[in-house]
Amino acid sequence: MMSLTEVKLPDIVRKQFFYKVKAYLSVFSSLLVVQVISLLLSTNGSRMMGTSHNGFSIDINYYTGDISIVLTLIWSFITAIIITTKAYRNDDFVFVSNRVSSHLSNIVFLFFTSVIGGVTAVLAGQSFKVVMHLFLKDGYVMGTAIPFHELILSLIVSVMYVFLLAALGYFVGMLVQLYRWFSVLLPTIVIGYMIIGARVGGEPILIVEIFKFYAQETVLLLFLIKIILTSCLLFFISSILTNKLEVRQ
Amino acid sequence: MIVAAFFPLVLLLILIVLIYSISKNIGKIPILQKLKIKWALVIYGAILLLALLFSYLIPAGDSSVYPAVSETERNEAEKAGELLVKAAYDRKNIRKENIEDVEINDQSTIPFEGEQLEISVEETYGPLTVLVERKLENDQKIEYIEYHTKTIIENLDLTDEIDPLSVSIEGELLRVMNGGFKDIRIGMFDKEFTISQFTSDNGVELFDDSHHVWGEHVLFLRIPKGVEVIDKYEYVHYVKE
Amino acid sequence: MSVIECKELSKAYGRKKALHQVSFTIKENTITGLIGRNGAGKTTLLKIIAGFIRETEGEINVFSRHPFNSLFVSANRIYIDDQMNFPNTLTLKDILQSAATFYGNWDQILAERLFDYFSFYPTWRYQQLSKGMKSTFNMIIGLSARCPLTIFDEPTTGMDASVRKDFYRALLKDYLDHPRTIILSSHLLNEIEDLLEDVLLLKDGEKCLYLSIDELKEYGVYLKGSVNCVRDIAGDKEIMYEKSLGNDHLLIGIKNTLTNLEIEQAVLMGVQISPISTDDLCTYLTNKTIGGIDDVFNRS
Amino acid sequence: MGGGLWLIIDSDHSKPIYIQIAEWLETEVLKENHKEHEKIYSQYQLADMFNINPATAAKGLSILAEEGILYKKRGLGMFVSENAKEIILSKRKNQTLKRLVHDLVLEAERLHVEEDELIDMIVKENRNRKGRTS
Repeated sequence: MMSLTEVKLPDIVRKQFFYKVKAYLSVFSSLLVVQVISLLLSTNGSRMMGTSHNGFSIDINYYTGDISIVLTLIWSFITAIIITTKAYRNDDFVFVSNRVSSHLSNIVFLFFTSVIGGVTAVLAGQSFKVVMHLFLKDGYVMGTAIPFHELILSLIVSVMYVFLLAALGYFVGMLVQLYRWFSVLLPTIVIGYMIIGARVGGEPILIVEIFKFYAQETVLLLFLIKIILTSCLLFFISSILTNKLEVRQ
Repeated sequence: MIVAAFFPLVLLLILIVLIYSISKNIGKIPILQKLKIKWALVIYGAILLLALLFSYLIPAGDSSVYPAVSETERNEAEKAGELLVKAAYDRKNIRKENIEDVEINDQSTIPFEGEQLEISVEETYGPLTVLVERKLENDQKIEYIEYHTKTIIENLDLTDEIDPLSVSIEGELLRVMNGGFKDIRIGMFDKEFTISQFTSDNGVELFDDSHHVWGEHVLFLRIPKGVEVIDKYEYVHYVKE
Repeated sequence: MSVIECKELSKAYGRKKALHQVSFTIKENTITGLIGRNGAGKTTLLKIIAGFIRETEGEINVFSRHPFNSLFVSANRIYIDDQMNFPNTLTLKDILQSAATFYGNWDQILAERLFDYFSFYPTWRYQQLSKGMKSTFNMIIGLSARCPLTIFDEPTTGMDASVRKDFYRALLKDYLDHPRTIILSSHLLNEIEDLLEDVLLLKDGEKCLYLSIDELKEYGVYLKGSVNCVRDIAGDKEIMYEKSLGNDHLLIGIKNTLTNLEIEQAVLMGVQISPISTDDLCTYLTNKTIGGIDDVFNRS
Repeated sequence: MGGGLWLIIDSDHSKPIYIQIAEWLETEVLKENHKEHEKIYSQYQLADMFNINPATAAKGLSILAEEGILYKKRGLGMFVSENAKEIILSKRKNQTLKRLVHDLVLEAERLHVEEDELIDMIVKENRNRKGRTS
């Protein structure tokens, strides 16, 4: 009998991860396109503030890299969803795989894309400022260079946010794979909630709370712990839920 | 009003759909397949790094138009504003008080022979306190001094941009009006929310203009003895003797 | 040592029973043909063996393990079908290289030689290949992986006759050099029968028969001759196929349980006896009516 | 011996392949291509030559082994036995010949040909052949 090869999970996960990096390069080309779009979008200021006070009005255009980070967040969310679709999952099972290795390699891959996404988002923001610096006429302030330690901070934080969105996308994607009609239900719930929230006058409380929970956490360590815990939880649940899912039908 | 609330939501949805369609069929665009994606990404990475290096090379540009102000100066300006308003509220004689960081924006005297003076404050777009001091004798002259504190937006000192008030007398009417209406546009670089979350005290604020200091204005009038002041809308406070 | 053991395996999609109480064991290093009509449950069975889908009832063991979600089984088997797909960013060479990393017994030399033999270009992308070329490329992966259990689910779709012949030859040659367990599901039984050792025939999700190829070749015989002679010889034996030829002539297919005496009688009566070919046999066994398609037309 | 030599099998499947292979091997032995105690083709070589499944080839070999034409040396394969040729000849004589006679008789009965008439035909046929050859 031909020798049966003994196989260890980490090896397969590693191989699958490298396969995915090579196979899903199109994910990165869409990242590139998204970030270029974000640069165009942020030319008219990523935050505007207009105010008038005894005798004159001021319009302030804040040029920041926020938009490129936000669009990268959306890109990460969508990439995670796309990875869970049937075509990609079946690709996983062409060669050697089982659900655990498929999930793990997906998670490692998503972290990989999050690192690339987060870093390029921040750098794109910086390069956007450099470009604006050359064109800005109406009185700019504060040079483009942010202190080195803040740059590192920005890189870490943006990677973490991108990873969080990837985890959320993966969770949503898996739910949709489990129950087809979720793909209709989930958006309606979210949008409906927002609309009702908006009409009630106050912001949609739950979403604001969630936003506050992460975005208003000023202690970096706590922030990292929160993100990592949430992502692990989301990934863990989605892996458990889909462990019995059939493939290559 | 509700429509405005939808705008960010609708924009978000459009963006999501846009990015979804890009991600979905980026693979199908033939030219992108030919073009070695690997090379495109490497070039993109190189550009980003170059830009980063370049951003450290450009001189830390401060405003070419407005003087930059440090955090402490801004706090002092804010404190000065509070003191000025308090002094006016307490009807102190500001001329003698010389509160720190309170400057005179404009000062002049207008001849006036009448017995009655009506004061009207028009179009000032903002809080203005009028303080009147009775002169001991009637030298037929009305003196006015406009005190104000610094206006600092972000960390730009825009005080000089604020035109002084226009004070004029027609017959027995003293009219106080704003200077010309001015519109200022400023372009500013700011730190991403990923930084401001940890550098500001309460994380990411969606709409915060906490770090603006608006200058306070007090108009100090010295009216000759015997002139009766008509103040229909009670603009005026009198200096306590 | 048996590679695959299957006891009362059933698979139901809602009410529809794709597989029903199928039991068999496939021995090590054999080439087994899986034959059946469309919808007979071939692919479902293969996917359960491969571990992609779960069985509803019954028991299935591959390498004495439960295949579903088992990494060990997945590492030691390869499943080739026409649904295989590779992203467009990978060239054919990339795909082969990636496959090489996954399979312990991968033979890169064989892969490259087959690759050149079938005149593929390394820079081609999988999605631009024709149906036949895709099947050929899949086959190359299937052979080069040299997995102890290699499953081909209708591997020859789209291949022209010469490529099919090459494929069967390549499969046999590689099997001779490196014996392994191969399951070949196909509709072209007459082309592959020489290749097979055993045949598993499925009919509407049930096991119709599981015999060696030689037994299958001797399984049924045709009786051709005048109607009453043929009827007389056939007696009460179960008739698998019946076709009348002209006014007095009849052709029937029966199970080959004739004794020597009956054979002699038949010859005396001028009844011709000839073996039923394997693929005709499989068609008759899986026919709804003994007349086959003719019954649709003769409204007698 | 090996390579891609595809010997044409009687493909109308009237005779099972393993029997055809057995017969082919017998003729090989008769033609002295394989002398006594020489190793004969392995099942894999036969499978390669005839483009068939090795199990079928093995069945052919095992038939010859049962009839004593070949003998198995554990782990080394099949060898031509001492009196292989005699066994083949006698087998061919009484088995194949007998089967032909059996068919002949049956055919005669079907055509209502009497026994002595049949014998005359055989004698005449034999004399003609001898006449031609002597």
